[in-house]
Amino acid sequence: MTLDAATERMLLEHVSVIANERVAEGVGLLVLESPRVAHAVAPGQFVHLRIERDASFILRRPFSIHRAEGNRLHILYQVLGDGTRALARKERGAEMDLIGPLGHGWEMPDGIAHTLLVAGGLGAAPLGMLAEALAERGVAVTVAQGAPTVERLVARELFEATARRVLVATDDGSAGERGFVTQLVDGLLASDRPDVVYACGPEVMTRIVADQARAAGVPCQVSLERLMACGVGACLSCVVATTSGQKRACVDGPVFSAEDVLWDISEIPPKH
Amino acid sequence: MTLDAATERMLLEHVSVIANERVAEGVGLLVLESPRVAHAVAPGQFVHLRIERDASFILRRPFSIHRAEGNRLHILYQVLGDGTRALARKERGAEMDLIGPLGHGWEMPDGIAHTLLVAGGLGAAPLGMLAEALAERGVAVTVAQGAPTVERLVARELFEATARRVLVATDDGSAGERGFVTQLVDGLLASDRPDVVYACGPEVMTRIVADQARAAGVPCQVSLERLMACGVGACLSCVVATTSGQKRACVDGPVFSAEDVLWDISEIPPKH
Amino acid sequence: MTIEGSNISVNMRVRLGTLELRNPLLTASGTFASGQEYSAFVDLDRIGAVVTKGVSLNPWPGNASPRIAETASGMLNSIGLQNPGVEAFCAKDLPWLAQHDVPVIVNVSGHSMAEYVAVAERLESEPGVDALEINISCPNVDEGGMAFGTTCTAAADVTRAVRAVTAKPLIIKLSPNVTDIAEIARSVEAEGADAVSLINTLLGMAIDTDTWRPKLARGVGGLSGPAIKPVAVRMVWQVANAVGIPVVGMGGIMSTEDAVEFMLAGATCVAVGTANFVDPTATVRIVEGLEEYCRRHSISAVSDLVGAVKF
Amino acid sequence: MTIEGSNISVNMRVRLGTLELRNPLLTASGTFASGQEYSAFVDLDRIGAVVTKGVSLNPWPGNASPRIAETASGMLNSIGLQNPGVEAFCAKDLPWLAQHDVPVIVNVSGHSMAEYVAVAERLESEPGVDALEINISCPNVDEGGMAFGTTCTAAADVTRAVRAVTAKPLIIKLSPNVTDIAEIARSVEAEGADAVSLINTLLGMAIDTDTWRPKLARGVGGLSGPAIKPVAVRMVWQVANAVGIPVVGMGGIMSTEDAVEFMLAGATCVAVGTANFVDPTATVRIVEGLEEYCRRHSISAVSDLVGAVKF
Ligand SMILES: Cc1cc2nc3c(=O)[nH]c(=O)nc-3n(C[C@H](O)[C@H](O)[C@H](O)COP(=O)(O)OP(=O)(O)OC[C@H]3O[C@@H](n4cnc5c(N)ncnc54)[C@H](O)[C@@H]3O)c2cc1C
Ligand SMILES: Cc1cc2nc3c(=O)[nH]c(=O)nc-3n(C[C@H](O)[C@H](O)[C@H](O)COP(=O)(O)OP(=O)(O)OC[C@H]3O[C@@H](n4cnc5c(N)ncnc54)[C@H](O)[C@@H]3O)c2cc1C
Ligand SMILES: Cc1cc2nc3c(=O)[nH]c(=O)nc-3n(C[C@H](O)[C@H](O)[C@H](O)COP(=O)(O)O)c2cc1C
Ligand SMILES: Cc1cc2nc3c(=O)[nH]c(=O)nc-3n(C[C@H](O)[C@H](O)[C@H](O)COP(=O)(O)O)c2cc1C
Ligand code: FES
Ligand code: FES
Repeated sequence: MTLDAATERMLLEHVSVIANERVAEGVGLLVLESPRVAHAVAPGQFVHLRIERDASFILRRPFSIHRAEGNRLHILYQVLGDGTRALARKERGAEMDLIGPLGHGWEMPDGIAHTLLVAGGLGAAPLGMLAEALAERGVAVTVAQGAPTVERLVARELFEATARRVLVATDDGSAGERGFVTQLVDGLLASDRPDVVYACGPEVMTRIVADQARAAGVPCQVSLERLMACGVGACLSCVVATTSGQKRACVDGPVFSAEDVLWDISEIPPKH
Repeated sequence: MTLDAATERMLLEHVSVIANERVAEGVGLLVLESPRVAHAVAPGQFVHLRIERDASFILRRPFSIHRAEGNRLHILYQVLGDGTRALARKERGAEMDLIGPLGHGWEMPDGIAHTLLVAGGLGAAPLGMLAEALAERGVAVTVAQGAPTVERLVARELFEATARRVLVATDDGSAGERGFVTQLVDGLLASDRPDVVYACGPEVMTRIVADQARAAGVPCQVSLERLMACGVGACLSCVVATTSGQKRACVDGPVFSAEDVLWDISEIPPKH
Repeated sequence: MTIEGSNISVNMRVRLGTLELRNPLLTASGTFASGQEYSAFVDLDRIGAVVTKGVSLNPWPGNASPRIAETASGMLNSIGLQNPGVEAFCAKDLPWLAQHDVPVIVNVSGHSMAEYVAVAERLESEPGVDALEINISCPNVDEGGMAFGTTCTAAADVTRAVRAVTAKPLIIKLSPNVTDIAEIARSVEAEGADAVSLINTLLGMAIDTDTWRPKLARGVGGLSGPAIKPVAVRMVWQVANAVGIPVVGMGGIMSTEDAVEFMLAGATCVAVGTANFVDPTATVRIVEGLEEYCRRHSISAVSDLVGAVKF
Repeated sequence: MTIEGSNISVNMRVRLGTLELRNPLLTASGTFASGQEYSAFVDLDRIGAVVTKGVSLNPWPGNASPRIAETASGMLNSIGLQNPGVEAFCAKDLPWLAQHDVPVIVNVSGHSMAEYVAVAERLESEPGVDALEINISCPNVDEGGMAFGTTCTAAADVTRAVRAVTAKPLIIKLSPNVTDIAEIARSVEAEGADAVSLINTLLGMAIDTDTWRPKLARGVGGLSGPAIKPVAVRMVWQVANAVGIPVVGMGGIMSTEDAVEFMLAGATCVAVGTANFVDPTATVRIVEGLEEYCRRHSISAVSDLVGAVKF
C-alpha cells in the first residue's frame, strides 16, 4: 500500500477550514471540508484532529462530529488550552489532517418512539447529529440542556429545529430554570416516558443521569471523555472500567451503555 | 521598573509585519513596524527576533538590519530551518517581539574616502545600511557581491543606488564573473585603493577577504555569525576567539576588526 | 531492492544478532499494540519488525486513569503494562500477526524474575515469535519493571535467567533512568544478550496547577516524544561505543532525519513510538524516507550509516 | 508586601536556611551572568536573588564552538564553565552587584576537590556574597564537574570539604544524570548542606544529518528548557520528600504556572534559566505572576504552596 492508501481507506484525511467562528462564550464552531469522513460518520463518532505541526504540543485532539452535511463536518469546540486556542486562531483555508470517523457511536434501536437527550455544556456537541438522525426516523426527541449561563448555551437552533421540546437549566437562571440540568431529568422521565436516554456532559452529570434513568427503568447511553493519545485503540490511555472489563473509549466507546460503566470520578480529565 | 519599562528602554519591542515577500530564490524581505529600533539602530547592528510563541523551537533568531526607514526595519532573510520557515509564513499584521538594536556595528572612521564592501550571499544584509550611511557621508562605495546564481543575488537595487561600482560573481556565471567573489577583491584593492574593506558572508569567504586586505595593507572589518541564545552577552554561546581573548559576537561583535580575529573554521554555524 | 524512479538501489537490510530484517524500522513497544489497529494505516509488510505491547504471565489491569499527560514536545504515560497475559496473547495476537508478512518481536514484562522466565518459556515454542525484547525498564509498575534495569547485577541476573530458557534472539530493553547506561549494557552483553534497545521512557511528573493534583493518577510516569531525543541519542552513542552487540535506538523519532541521527550515533535499528500517535503512517513514512535519504547521499546500504558520526 | 489593585496582601518571603529572600524567584546559574546584561530588562530589586555564572579558581576558557544547539522545546549547551576566575569575579562582578539591592548567590565550579575549597575560601571574606551554590553537576567539563555529583561519596566529600571553610548558607546543586537523586540529596544534607538545588542539565547529544557531525563541538552537552520540566518536577518531588532542607527547583520554567508546579512539588525557591533567553523579562514576569496566582487562589503566603501537591 502506498501512503496515500491510508487516506484512501478514509481513515486519515487532509481537511481545510471552511469557517471558524465564535458561537457562544468561549465556544467556536469549526466547519471543515472533509468529504470522506462527512459521508462515513455516524452519530456519536469523533475525529482525532492534528491542529498544528511544529507546535510544542504534539498530540492530536479528539472532537465529536456535531453535524455532517454534504462534504462538511461541523465541530463545536470549547477553548480550553493550547490545542483549542490554536484551533480558535485557524482561518478559512487553513489545512489540517484528521483521523476518523472513530469510535462506537449512539445506538438507535428499532422501534423506539420517544427519546430524551441530556446535554451538559459541550455535551451538546455529539448529541446534535443524534437529534437530527432520530428526528429523520420520526422518533420523538426531547432535549434537556444545561449550561453555566445563557451566553454559554450552544446548538439551540439545531435542538429547536429537531426536538419536540427543549428544556433548559442554567446555573445562574439566565435561561430556563436556575440550577443543574439533572433537576429537569426526573420530571421528563415521568412525563415523557422515553424509551432511551442519551446523555453527554461532565462525568459528574452523566453519572447522575444514568442513576436517574436506572431508577426509572429506562435504558441509558452515555458518551464519555478520556485523555486519548492514539485514538485508534493501540495505546490504552483511554480506558473505561466496565462490567465486562476495561474498555477503550476510542474504539469500544466513546458511547457506552450506562449499565455497563463502573463509574470512577477520578478518571475525569483535568478541569480548566 | 514595571515590565513595560523594559520596552521603554527600547530593548524589547513588540513589532508588526508590514510586508513579507520573496525577493530572491529562498530569500524573503521582511518589513517590520518597529519605531524604537528603527530610530536607534546603527549599521551592522542586529535584532533578536521571537518568531513564534508556543512552537517547538524556543530560541530567538538573530537578524541584521538591512535598512531602516522611518519607523520601519527591513530584514533580508534566507529560509533555512524551522525559524525562517515560520518567518516566511508571516503575513501583514502578524505580531512578534524583538530585542534590539544589539551588538557593535561597522566602524566608519572620519576622513575615509574610498570603501570596498564585499558581500557573500546573505552577507549583503548587514552591508545595506552601511552602503547607505557611507554614501550619505559622501564616501565612495564599491561593492563586490557573490552568490551561487543570479536568482539568489539580493539587494541589487540598493547597491546600484548607493555604490559607485557594483561587481558581481556567481558560481555558475549566470551574473557577472563566473566563480567566487573573492576573485574580484584583489583587483579592486589594487584599482580602487580603498581606505577600508567591509566584509560579510560565509566565514570561509570572510577569512579570505581578510587575508587579501591584510596583504594589501588595508584595514578590514568583518561581521561574523555565531549561534546565539541570549543575544545580550549573558550566556557565552557566541564566543569569537580574538587576539584580546574570547569575545561575545552578540555584544563585542558581530563586527570585528579582521586583524583581531583568530580564525577557526570549526566555529561556523551548521550548514544547510 | 530497487527503488522506483531511481537507478541506485539501496540495501535496507540489517541484522539484529541472528535476526535479519528487511529494514531497520521497528515499532516501539506499547505504542503499536500488536499492529492490528495501525494496519488500517500502514502495510505491516513495509516495516522491519513489529515489537508488541508488553506481555506478562497473567492478565494485568494497569494503572488508574488519567494515564497520560501532554508535556512540552512530549507526553507522560503510566499505562502500567495493562495486557491480557501471555496465553491470551498467544491465542489472539500471534495468529493475527501470522497472517502478515512481518517479523514479530515480543516485548516481555515481568513483576518478578520468575515471571520474565515463565513468559519467555511459554513463548519459546511459538514459531510466530521471531525474537524477545525483555523490558527491564518500565517506570510504571511498582515491583519489578525498572528495578531490574537500574543495577548491573539485577540486569545481568534477568538476562542470564531468560537466556537460559530461550534460543530466540534476545534483546534487553534498557532504562535511561540510570547514572551509567553503558555499564548496564556491558553487563547484559556479558550474559548473552543479542542486542540492547534504548531508551525506555524517562521518569517524569506533571502537576495540575488548578487542581494541585498530579496529572497522572499514579503520580509519576514515563516521558516520551521529541523532548527526550537528545538524551536518547547521547545514550545510544555511549552504549554503541561500549558494546559489540547491535543497538536498537529510540526516543522521540518523528522524522527521517531523526532516524538517521540515531543510526549515525550507532543504532542498527530504530523504533518509532509516540510518533505513531501523531502520525499513524509514521513508520512507513520513515522507511520510505530512509531509502530516499540513502539515495540522495548515494549510500548503497543503510547499514553504512550505523555509527558513522564524525568527530 | 501589599499589592496594588488588591486588598489581599501576599507574603512572598521565603527562607533558604538562614538566608531570607523577598521572593522565591532566583536566576539559574549561567543563564543570567552576574545580572548586568539583564538589568537592562528587569530591575534586580524585584528578584529573590541573583545566582551568578559558575566561578572557578583560575580563568577558564570553556569549550570550542558551536556551544549550543536547539532541540525540541529545549536546547543543548556546552559552554564549559568559561569564566575569568574568582579574582576577576571579586574585582568586577561583586562591586557591580553591590550597587544593587539583591542578594547574591555565587555558583562555584571546580575541576577538583581542592578547587571547590579554594574558591569557597576566597569568597568567604566577601560581604557581598550571601550564599554559595556548589555545582557538582556540570556535564560540560572533563575532570570534575558532574563526576562529583553522581556518587553519594563524592557528593558528600565535596560538601564536607566546603562546609569546613564556609559559614555562608551552602547550597549543593545536584545532577539529574543519576539513578537515585534522593539518595545523593540525603548524603549532602548529612554533611551540612543548607539546601539543594536541582536540576542541572540532562546530558544530551544532537547530530547534524547533513554534515554527520555532532551539533556541539564537544559532542555532548546539557539539555535545558521546557523539554526537561517533567523530569525536573519529578526529581524535585522525590528530593523534597527525602530531605528536610529546602529545595531550589528548576528545569524548563517558562511561566508562572511552571513555577507554581515546582513549588507544589516541594520547591521552596524556583530558578529561571533558559527562559531568560526567550523572554529577557521572564524573571520579573514570573515574580509578578506568582503574586497574582496567590491572590487569585487567596493564598496569603507563597510558601503555602511548597509541597502542597495532593494525592
Ligand atoms: C471522544 C471525545 C470527543 C470530544 N468531543 C469534543 C467536542 O465535540 N467539543 C469539545 O469542545 N471538546 C470535545 N472533547 C474534549 C476535547 O478533546 C478537549 O477539550 C481538548 O482535547 C482540549 O485540548 P486543549 O489543548 O485545548 O486542552 P489542554 O488541556 O491543553 O490539553 C492537554 C491534553 O489533555 C487532553 N484533554 C484535555 N481536556 C480533555 C477532555 N475533556 N477530554 C479529552 N482530552 C482532553 C488534550 O487532548 C491534550 O492531550 C472530546 C473529547 C473526547 C475524548
Ligand atoms: C548577528 C547575526 C546576524 C544575522 N543576520 C542575518 C540576516 O540578516 N539574514 C539571514 O538570513 N540570516 C542572518 N543570520 C543568520 C540567521 O540567524 C540564521 O539563518 C537563522 O537563525 C536560522 O534559523 P532557522 O530556524 O531557520 O534555522 P535552524 O538551523 O533551524 O536554526 C537552529 C538554531 O541554529 C541557529 N542558527 C542556524 N544557522 C545560523 C547562523 N547562520 N547564524 C546564527 N545562528 C544560526 C538558529 O538561530 C537556531 O538557534 C544572522 C546571524 C547572526 C548571528
Ligand atoms: C503509551 C506508551 C506505552 C508504552 N509501553 C511500553 C511497554 O509496554 N514496554 C516497553 O518496553 N516500552 C513501552 N513504552 C516505551 C516505548 O517503547 C519507547 O521506549 C519510548 O516511548 C521512547 O520512544 P518514543 O519517544 O518514540 O515514544 C511505552 C511508551 C508509550 C508512550
Ligand atoms: C547556557 C547555560 C549555561 C549554564 N551554566 C551553568 C553554570 O555555570 N553552573 C550551573 O550550576 N548551571 C549552569 N547551567 C544550568 C542551569 O543553571 C539550569 O540548572 C538548567 O539550565 C535547567 O534550568 P532551565 O531549564 O530553566 O534552563 C547552565 C545552563 C545553560 C542553558
Ligand atoms: S486513545 Fe489509544 S487506546 Fe484509546
Ligand atoms: S548570545 Fe549569549 S552571550 Fe552572545
